[in-house]
Amino acid sequence: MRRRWPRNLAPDQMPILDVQYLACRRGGRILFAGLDFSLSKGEAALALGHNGAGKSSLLRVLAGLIPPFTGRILWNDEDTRQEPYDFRAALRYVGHADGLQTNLTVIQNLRYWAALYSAPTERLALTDALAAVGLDDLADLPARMLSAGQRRRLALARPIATPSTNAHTAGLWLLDEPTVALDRPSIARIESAIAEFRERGGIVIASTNAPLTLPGAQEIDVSATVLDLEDAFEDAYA
Amino acid sequence: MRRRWPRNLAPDQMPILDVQYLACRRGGRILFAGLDFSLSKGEAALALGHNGAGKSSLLRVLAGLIPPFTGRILWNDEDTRQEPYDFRAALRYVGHADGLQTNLTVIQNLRYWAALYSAPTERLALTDALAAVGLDDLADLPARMLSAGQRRRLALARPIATPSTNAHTAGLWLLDEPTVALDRPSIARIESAIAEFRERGGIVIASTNAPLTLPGAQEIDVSATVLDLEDAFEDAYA
Amino acid sequence: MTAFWATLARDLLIARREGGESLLAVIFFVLGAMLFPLGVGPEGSLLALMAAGVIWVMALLATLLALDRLFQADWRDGTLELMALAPDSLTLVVAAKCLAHWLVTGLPMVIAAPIMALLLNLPPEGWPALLATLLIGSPALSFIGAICAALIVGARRGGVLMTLLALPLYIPTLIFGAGAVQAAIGGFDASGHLAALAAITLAAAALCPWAAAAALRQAME
Amino acid sequence: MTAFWATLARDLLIARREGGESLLAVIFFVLGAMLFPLGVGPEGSLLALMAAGVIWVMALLATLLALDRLFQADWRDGTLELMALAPDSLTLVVAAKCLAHWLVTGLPMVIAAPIMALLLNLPPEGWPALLATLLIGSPALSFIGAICAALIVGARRGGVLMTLLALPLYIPTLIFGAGAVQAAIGGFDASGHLAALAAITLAAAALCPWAAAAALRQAME
Amino acid sequence: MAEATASPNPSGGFWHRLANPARFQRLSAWLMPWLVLITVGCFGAGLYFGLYASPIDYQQKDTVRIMYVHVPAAWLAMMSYSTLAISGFVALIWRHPLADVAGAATAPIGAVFTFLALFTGAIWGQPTWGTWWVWDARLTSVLILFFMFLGYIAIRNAFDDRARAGRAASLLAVVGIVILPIIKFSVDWWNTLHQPASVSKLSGSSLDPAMLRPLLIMAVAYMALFGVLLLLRMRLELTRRQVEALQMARAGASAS
Ligand code: HEM
Ligand SMILES: Nc1ncnc2c1ncn2[C@@H]1O[C@H](COP(=O)(O)OP(=O)(O)OP(=O)(O)O)[C@@H](O)[C@H]1O
Ligand SMILES: Nc1ncnc2c1ncn2[C@@H]1O[C@H](COP(=O)(O)OP(=O)(O)OP(=O)(O)O)[C@@H](O)[C@H]1O
Ligand SMILES: [Mg+2]
Ligand SMILES: [Mg+2]
Repeated sequence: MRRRWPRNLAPDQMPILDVQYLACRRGGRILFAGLDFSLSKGEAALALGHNGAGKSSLLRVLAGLIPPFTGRILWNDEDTRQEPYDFRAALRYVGHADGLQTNLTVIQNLRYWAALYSAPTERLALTDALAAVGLDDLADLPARMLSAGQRRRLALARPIATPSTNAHTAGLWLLDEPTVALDRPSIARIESAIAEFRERGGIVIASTNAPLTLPGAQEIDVSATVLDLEDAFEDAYA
Repeated sequence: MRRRWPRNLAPDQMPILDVQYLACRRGGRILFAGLDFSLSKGEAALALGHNGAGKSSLLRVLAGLIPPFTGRILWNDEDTRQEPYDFRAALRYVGHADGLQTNLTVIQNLRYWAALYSAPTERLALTDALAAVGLDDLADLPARMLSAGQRRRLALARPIATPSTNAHTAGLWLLDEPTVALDRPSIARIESAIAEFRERGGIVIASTNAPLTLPGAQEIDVSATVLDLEDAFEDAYA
Repeated sequence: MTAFWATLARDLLIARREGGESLLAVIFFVLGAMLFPLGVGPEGSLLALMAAGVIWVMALLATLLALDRLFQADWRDGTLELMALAPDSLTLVVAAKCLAHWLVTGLPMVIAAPIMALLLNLPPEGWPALLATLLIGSPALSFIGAICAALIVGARRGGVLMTLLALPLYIPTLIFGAGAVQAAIGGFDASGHLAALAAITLAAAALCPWAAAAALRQAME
Repeated sequence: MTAFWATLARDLLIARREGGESLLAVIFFVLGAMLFPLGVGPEGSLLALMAAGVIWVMALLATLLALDRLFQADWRDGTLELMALAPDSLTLVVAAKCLAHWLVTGLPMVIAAPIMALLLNLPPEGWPALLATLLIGSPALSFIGAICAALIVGARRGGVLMTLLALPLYIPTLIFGAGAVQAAIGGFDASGHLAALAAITLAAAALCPWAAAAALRQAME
Repeated sequence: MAEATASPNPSGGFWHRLANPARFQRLSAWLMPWLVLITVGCFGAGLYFGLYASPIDYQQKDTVRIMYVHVPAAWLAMMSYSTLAISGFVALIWRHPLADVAGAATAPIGAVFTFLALFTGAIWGQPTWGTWWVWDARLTSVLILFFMFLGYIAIRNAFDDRARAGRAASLLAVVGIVILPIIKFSVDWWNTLHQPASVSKLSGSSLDPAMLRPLLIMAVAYMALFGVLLLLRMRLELTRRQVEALQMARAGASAS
């Protein structure tokens, strides 16, 4: 059931991210198998599924934090496990954990991330990103004092503040439950930030149970794909 | 602006929980002030407000974890700070933190809570509570292996498993963002559990940004109440 | 009272689940003591002179090492709030945690003491005194430490405060403990020291849980 | 390379923000050593014999104490994932963290060493050797420890593993370090020991960050 | 670190073919009886020559006979650790499932042999040196080796994710290899109470042949024993993993 892509498409139709026959195994269990989809410039996908289906795991596999059990992930036709560097330059991952250092101020946290992903670290650039999630007036508060939703918003400021350093793509955002604990206005802000990113040709994959609207996003139902499990097994032990 | 309750009401109209002129101060800021509401048997309230408004803080004040800046909280006409014991016997608080010991199994966690709140600890009783949140078949999994939503559901099984030990009331649930990271079916389960609790005369106060429907719940807009701040101040320093 | 037994059972269960983690103290105790001959040099005579002191100091440090985890974990994951809001008094819960801590760290040290005595060739006259002092004195270390552990909950500079606060409080125990062993080796009567140790332990067991509980309530505001 | 400097700056900033926490090691170092006169008894002669060994052993234990926090915190709050997914190689980040760790724990110990030498009346001939060995040897402790800290990330029994894994790897450093001081006191030439120490440190600095980074990638799977 | 994808595809080569668990089970089943035979035989002969038919040392008297238990135990202790390190290396680089199993199986055996070396050594030390224990470089380094085996076992049990535990443990074993030269040459680098190599010297052995023969026989016996135990434990481990895999698959079908 491998799908190959006809290489005679118009360049902006060509899939940037091509996921082939992906399976993930955790704690000795196959969570999903035979997952097969691809996204090209400006497209988005929503990972859906009940609690424990494997949405977070899917995003971790895509990010390269967990090796896939079977299958592969192509970025610009390169396997992301063989050549991770181009991919990482374009990849921005926001997991369940916000990754805040609670003893640093909001802007100090953001500044470190920016430096880590070799993005501009001037206060101006950073406050722009904070403004995009509505935290600009808390910039100098210790992260310890942030409320649940405020922490989440700071985490979401990271991809906004660190544009892809990979010349020929706007990059890929992997967002795990981005809108958890966010209030309506914040959700709206995030949605517009995502839209703006897709405008520039960025690709977004988000997992969510909370309300989040990504116009024209294809839906990946994680729980559905466990069906052809034997398939994955024999593939692994062939 | 103090409201006093006419004492000639029918007993089940009488307010069980009576919050008077409550104010909370954190990190040197007044979050809300002059908060004034009361709930009687089977009633519910929703704490609303933008991120950082002070919903979680309100619930912590009500639970008695943070002393109020001004005002007082009456439970059956007793100030909960003077006589906390009756109140605690009836109080069940579920905060942002799930309070799981990740090295214990799901049911071991629940059993400890049950023992701590002197509720029945037989496996049967516990699995009933787990079934109510749809975790019964994960009972013997280490909590470490739970997904975000599964953890949240386990935390919510706690009030269900530990009924009020206070003879004459069904108790009070304080739920901070109960539905965070939950999928639709789980949300439905929680809502029905709450409804059933209110049937028995329980009182529920929940804070939420996510979708949660409590029929006939009065809404407490935390962010709105900061207005009469001077009022609170002069009250405090009178 | 249920809260007491429930908490004791829980902490012991966790210790079993975490396997070695609970034995951290005793392994640190043994390995640490093993370092001295390497550092100081192998002459048996010199070792014999240091043995009692080294063993007791390592017991102190080992207890300290395990202590700062006593409430921190429960605080971070929110369990502490549940304990504080439970109908039974927090003091009972704290006492249970102290007892559990001693059972999984203090007791193994007492049991491991003979090995150390052998490795550091402590004179035979010292052996009974060593075991007695450790058995009587080590609970005090857990109880006194609990106060400090409670004080540092949520504090940003946990570990350092822990050390700063606890070590001074430990010094009397150390002096009487090591002193008793030295006395026994020197052929004197150590019963005085032992009595003092017992007094310290009893006082600690009576007062510390209450103080620690108070400190924890503060920590959660 | 930006990742290196950024991480170094960040960890130092955190250390400053956390104030004492970062000085935990050195305070443990001094206070711990102060216990020995109390435990062993105040005879200056005996202390002088033990001094070098005690100081070096306490340096080991103190380093160990702070180490298990090296990656655990970043792992729990998810920062480690961000580091691993950054374009620059994780090895650089790890090296930066090791360096920062040494700057906030190792270096203060070197500076505090004279105090300890005074307290434990180390013979004057030993002083230069003591400072030299600590300065040359302590970085090795941070680097070697980093491997163990990386190995135990996410483990159920963090602390115990840390001690059990690291101490054996520390022993050569200890032997050469304390040995050099003893030699200097005895009036022998300590340059051989110092050379060995330097070799250990260089090898550790070259290999450990790479190994630790590998271990961390494993940890996140 | 080579980030091979998780799906193992045996691509020819002896080791690869051996790495296939089923084939290994067959091979080991065939090998087992022979190894057992060698073990029993050599132990019989070795103990006979060692305890009866060999001269007593002119100064140590009969206590010298401890040598026939002590020395091979010490050798095996070191050999076990090299096995551990090698299997760890293979497990890390080529991700052979079998190498991981080998490591897991070796550690406890190594710990036992090390303990034996320590124990017999201590017993020997009492009459010859007049003390059970001295902090001499050789003795200390072996004690450290013992702790390293413990550390390996501990880290293997420290994670619920078997694969993760295996990788961490393998890495540890590889890093710890430095201990071996220290043990081996401790007697030459530092002046120790313990005597330097007299059997395993490059320039021929300096030991009375009448003592050398039984010693070598015992060495063979120990190695055969090591082989037997290793194969047994590996087969056990493999079977257990297969069972667990089946259980997990079933759990996966039911859970969530
Ligand atoms: C706990 C105490 C001891 C330990 C840990 C120990 C350890 C070892 C080790 C690791 C070896 C192998 C050396 C090599 O292969 O190069 C060895 C060999 C040997 N040991 Fe011991 N030993 C101990 C006590 C003793 C004692 C008390 C004696 C007798 C006085 C002794 C006599 C020997 C001899 C004769 C060899 C063979 C050396 C050779 O020819 O290679 N050992 N021991
Ligand atoms: N560290 C782990 N080890 C073993 N199994 C795990 C681990 N983490 C998660 N799992 C299992 O993997 C499954 C999927 O977890 P995951 O977090 O991907 O679910 P999810 O779709 O994100 O759920 P949620 O919507 O609650 O976040 C869960 O059933 C869980 O039991
Ligand atoms: N530990 C603290 N110390 C000082 N100030 C704090 C602390 N925790 C929270 N705050 C402040 O209190 C305010 C309210 O926090 P709280 O968590 O109650 O908000 P919330 O309404 O729950 O927001 P959310 O919807 O994001 O959970 C926040 O603005 C925050 O800055
Ligand atoms: Mg998830
Ligand atoms: Mg909140």
